[in-house]
Amino acid sequence: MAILQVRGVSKRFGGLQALNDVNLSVEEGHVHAIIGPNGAGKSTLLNCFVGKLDPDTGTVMFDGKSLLGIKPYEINQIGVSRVFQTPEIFADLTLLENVLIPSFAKRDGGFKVNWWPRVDRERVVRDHAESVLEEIGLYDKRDEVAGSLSRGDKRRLEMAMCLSQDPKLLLLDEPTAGMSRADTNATIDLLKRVGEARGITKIVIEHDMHVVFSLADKISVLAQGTVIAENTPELIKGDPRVQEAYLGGPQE
Amino acid sequence: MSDSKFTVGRRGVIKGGAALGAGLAAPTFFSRGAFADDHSYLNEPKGDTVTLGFNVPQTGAYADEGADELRAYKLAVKHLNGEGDGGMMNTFKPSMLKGNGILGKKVEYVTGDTQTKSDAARASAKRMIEKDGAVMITGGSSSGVAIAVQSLCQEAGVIFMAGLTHSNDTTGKDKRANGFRHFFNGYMSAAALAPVLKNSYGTDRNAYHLTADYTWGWTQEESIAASTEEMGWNTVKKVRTPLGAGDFSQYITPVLESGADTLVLNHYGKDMVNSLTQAVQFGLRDKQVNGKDFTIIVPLYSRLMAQGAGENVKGIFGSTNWHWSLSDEGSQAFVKSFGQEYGFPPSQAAHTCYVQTLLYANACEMAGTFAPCGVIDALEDFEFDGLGNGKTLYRGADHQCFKDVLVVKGKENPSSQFDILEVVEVTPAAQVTYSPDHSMFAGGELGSCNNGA
Amino acid sequence: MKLISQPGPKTDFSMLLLFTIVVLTMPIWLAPIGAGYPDLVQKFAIYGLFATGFNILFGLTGYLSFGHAAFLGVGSYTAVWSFKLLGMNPVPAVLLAIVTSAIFALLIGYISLRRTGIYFSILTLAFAQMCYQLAYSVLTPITNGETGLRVLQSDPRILDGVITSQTEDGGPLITNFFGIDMTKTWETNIFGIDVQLNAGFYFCAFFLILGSYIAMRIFRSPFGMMLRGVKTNQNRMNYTGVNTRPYTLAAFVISGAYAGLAGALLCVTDPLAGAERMFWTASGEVVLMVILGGAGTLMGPMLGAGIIKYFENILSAFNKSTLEGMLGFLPENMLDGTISVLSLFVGEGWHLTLGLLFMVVVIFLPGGLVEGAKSILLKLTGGGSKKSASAQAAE
Amino acid sequence: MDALILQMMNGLDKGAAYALIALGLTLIFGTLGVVNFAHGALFMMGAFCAVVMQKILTLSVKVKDESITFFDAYKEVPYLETWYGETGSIIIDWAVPLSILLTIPVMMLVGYIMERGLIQYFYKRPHAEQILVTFGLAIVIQELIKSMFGANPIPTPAPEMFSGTAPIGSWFGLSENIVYPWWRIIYLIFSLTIIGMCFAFLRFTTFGMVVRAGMNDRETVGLLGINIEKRFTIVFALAAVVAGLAGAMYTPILSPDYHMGMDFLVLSFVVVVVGGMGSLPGAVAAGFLLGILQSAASMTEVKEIIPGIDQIIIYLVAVVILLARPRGLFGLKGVMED
Repeated sequence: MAILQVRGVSKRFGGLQALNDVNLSVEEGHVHAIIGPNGAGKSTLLNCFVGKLDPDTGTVMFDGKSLLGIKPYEINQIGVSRVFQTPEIFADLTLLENVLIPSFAKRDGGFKVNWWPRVDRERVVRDHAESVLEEIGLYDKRDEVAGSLSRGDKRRLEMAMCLSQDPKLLLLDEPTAGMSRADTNATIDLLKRVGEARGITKIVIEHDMHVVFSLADKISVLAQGTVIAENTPELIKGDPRVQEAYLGGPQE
Repeated sequence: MSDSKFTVGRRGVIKGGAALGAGLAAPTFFSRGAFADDHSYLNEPKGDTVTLGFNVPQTGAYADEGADELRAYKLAVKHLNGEGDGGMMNTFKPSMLKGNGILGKKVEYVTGDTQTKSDAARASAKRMIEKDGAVMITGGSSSGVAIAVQSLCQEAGVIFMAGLTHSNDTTGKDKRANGFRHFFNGYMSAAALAPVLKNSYGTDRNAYHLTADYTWGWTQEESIAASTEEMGWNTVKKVRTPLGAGDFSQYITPVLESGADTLVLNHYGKDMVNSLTQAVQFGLRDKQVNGKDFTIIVPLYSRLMAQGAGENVKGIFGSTNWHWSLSDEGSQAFVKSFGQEYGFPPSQAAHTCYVQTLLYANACEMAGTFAPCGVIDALEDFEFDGLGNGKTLYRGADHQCFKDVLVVKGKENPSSQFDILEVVEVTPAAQVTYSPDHSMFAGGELGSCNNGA
Repeated sequence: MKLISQPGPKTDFSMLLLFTIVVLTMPIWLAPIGAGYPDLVQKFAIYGLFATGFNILFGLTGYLSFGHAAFLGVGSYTAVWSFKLLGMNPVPAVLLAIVTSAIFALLIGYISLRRTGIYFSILTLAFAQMCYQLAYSVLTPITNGETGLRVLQSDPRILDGVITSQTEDGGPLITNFFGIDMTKTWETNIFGIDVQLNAGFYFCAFFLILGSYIAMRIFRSPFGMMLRGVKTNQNRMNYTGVNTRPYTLAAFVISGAYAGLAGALLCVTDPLAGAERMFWTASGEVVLMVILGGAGTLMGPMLGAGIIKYFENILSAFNKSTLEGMLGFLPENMLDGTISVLSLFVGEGWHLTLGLLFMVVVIFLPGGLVEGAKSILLKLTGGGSKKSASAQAAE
Repeated sequence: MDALILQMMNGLDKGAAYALIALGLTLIFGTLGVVNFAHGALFMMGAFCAVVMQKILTLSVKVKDESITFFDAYKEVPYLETWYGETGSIIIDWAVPLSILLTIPVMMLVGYIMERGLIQYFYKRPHAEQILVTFGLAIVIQELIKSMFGANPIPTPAPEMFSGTAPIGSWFGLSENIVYPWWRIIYLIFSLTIIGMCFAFLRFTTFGMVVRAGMNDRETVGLLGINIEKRFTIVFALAAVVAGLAGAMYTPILSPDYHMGMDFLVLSFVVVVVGGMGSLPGAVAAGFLLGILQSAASMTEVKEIIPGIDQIIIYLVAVVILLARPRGLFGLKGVMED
């Protein structure tokens, strides 16, 4: 069953047609990669899923609900989490607090003046946050200030923050950008591991073909604002249209 | 915020408050005896000294005026303690002052900064009362502060001898039994100015008022408008200007074409300096309207502040409580001892503060006590002379001094840097006296004296 | 590596206990430095409360309001009107002041929080300045303008006859808490120190302790953590399912209510409300108090408030003769020189000292006094840390 | 009609002062990212440059007034007058315009010392700490001026030839009631010139281009390897000079006292923010806009409809503009929004 249905989405910025009649359907539990050359509209499309942008035309349905016209926090509350291209974390807070905040947001909703209980007495939420940190391998650093982490750890922390919310859909915007090969492989393993364990649907925007082909169940290729192909990795690899648009002609 | 826990918390506050109340209430029953107050009045001096509180602006726009007030106070303390040349103690009569302090106790003093803010002034006065044990508070250079401190002293139970305060309200609707004002007020300014203006400018004038938009400004505007209208002047318009406006151009230009031939500036301090300077810049002093020379009037002058307006004060009428160039015996004595001490002449603020201190000390001697109720009795309807404004009455009904008022004019050819104003008329006290229930002063209650014990 | 962790409930409890003792004994231990008299300890408590409340907004969310004095003023006016209409009991005055200032804060906050950073600061400043200007002039029928709003004998005070028999006609109008005059002071002598224990101070101290306790709960609660999240990364908060606007608005209203409470307490101890309480310098003062002590720390704002109020009331009162008394031990030839140098910094020069203090603290103790003291302590004990986490809640 | 023209003039004149102060402030905001609460103090120091110039020119022989024996009353006869007679008097009369010669180097030096000695250490510090340190500095400067010159305003008149009014009305064939003080006209022209010079400097010199680039994107400019530090110092000095000149030339309109900086501080912040952070044209436009609106709101016709409007108009306009336009009139995205 498709958890995310994108139908006829178009978006125009001034003279630039950023998205042109994009159709996309993401199956529940799948890892769906969106690839395409720079300027193909990948980030614009992602922004349409999280409430940052509203498309000019078209519909985006998630789990039977429209994602258009509602605020980012509301979209998150119905189960969509996002990992940014440059890690967006709470740099002044500890790692544990970084994970606690999304956990509380999941439990308490968009707004609650929950001023009486102490954070350290909220056993359930705390244990949950600690287990997520453990799972992601950052438990030992839980009392460090997040801003002092390495870039790779920051990215992993951000994933932990998203995972702590048990999202139905996880959006990853170039999760391995700027990482070393070793870190990239670790991230791939991580995504596989947690993804499989929880059955989270993921949409991955990625340049690194190695990552895409290791992770994706399905790939959509975006070029000039249009989906030119959507298929399994094996078939996409061999698709000449993709090679032309994306790789600039047949490879090897 | 509609969270339920929040409400519970707030209810908790109320409960807690009640509990604390019970806790606090308990000790009162037995504390009365334990901490019994053996003073018959607040801050009764026990040793061989008595402490006075000098509360003057040390920061802010009136800091220079405050500094001058403080100089006068120190001089008064010196004279009271029998040091120096005695100043006005030699001319003040009837006086019981002996130069051995007050009631044989050496006079000491504490100082504080009013910042020309009611809150700060009250905090400072409270410090003097609660910490330093002052029996009398004096000073200040604005009516807001004077009224605020006066009511504080009433509640606390000490005497307040007002410094520079010119609003009708200080001894009008905000008068207090424990407070006394030597300085004159808006009504008196108007009553003194009117005849002089009539002589100089005739009875056919159209006056335009620019008024500082707060109580002092309003009372002065009301007073001046009333007495000028009585002699036939027409009030064209009364415009309120915000305190500390700085640039008054937007209020001055409408004067140009209003048909008015007289501008009354109900401003004091910095506002006065700026509005006067700017009015002159707009050519008002050189203007001709209705065949008459345009004139500007500054009803309340202060020499210290007038310095800031420089040349612009020349020929402009106003009134003042006192001026150092007065030739009576008392003024001469004061100017002499102040001048020798500090090297320049005292301002009217300094004069008032000095005189107030002497008057207070003398009242204590008369009453034989520092107890406010005794002092008040002695000061009420006390008649005296030799303090620079001729025969003066401290009226019992409203605690206002009635004395001669000076009408002054900016001097055309000053002979020195202090020679800015010339006295054109000494209006006798009788002419500026009003009945205590005059409409501009009605509505207040003096209340009864408070000893604070 | 930087390790930080929130103190546990036990540490907090003993801190609070210690704090309560320190506050309640203020008239005793402050007496030797000349600050133990009722008015000043009241001011310490009241401005400490004001700063604590402001810190909930600024220290946690990072939103720098330059108009909180408006709520102080609103609280004061409400309290005096409550005295005038309902009677001299401080309880309804305090409650009404909290409600009114919270409503004001809700309105102003709702509008101002549509902007961030300096735009937010200027919006709050603009609202506060409008309140001040109007209260000073046009709204005089409500505020009594420059003179300030006072309780008059002729006011109805409908509850006074019911609850107490204290205010018979002509008696002084003193706030009265179920039979206890707020001006009531017990003078006693403890360990050779003359001590003044004042009812009004303990009334304020109760609210200070309560206010600090609530602030501490907020700091340690999920709500407080959310606010710190807003300060650190508002964008992330939005994508984390958190609706940030009501969070900041809640913080704004809470801090506004604290300010209103402080304003009411000013009138409980001294029933007069003046417009200048709302002037921008008053708003600036609380900002300075919080930054001086340490924004985001629990005790810092109170410390900052204490220092500024001490300077304003004690340092400004020093004059040549006080200095002579204090420096009497110096030899004659040094005395004059020392006094003339020192007198530049006290009395009318107290502003200069305050300005220098601000500069010295910021330059040498980044993060404020509390953070600075902690990092010095760390250095001394050898536990060196490279970075300071100024946002972290201290104590 | 006449009233409206005059109020326009008043508004322009006020606006000129606001714009000039705001210009320097927004330069410091935009390029250095520093919230400078000492900017009012710079304005005040400029005004006191005029006072100092006047004091220097009127160094005097003091002739004692013999009629007064209790204290030293004297009439001052300036050396310049004893030496050069009439010419000397004219030089003294021109003290305020001449003070520009003093203001520029003094304010440059003040700006240099302030930036090198203090501000440079605060570029990376939180805004709150910038506020505290610059506010502290402002108080210190203010107190020093007070201890030197006292608290009262000091008269600093314009030269005699500019002391009257210009018959603007008759020039344009309008009512003769329309007159305007020469000095205020000069101040308007002066500030327009300074504003023009600043814009030209920033637009047509390489230095200016780098600074403007820095206002748009500080990080990139830093990455280009341009010695941004030195430029920051110069920008700060420039801002100090502009503020100082605004103050010095304003003295005939507003007698300077030690507190005038604080009086202008809040207003200049409002102007800068209404104009939009980091925007020079915004600051100038907002200065004039607020000046004109303030004058218009002070007209009795307006005040009769809405009492007290003249007292709050500036803040009211600020609120309305900031709600309608999130970053003021021409604000740049991301400047001082965190």
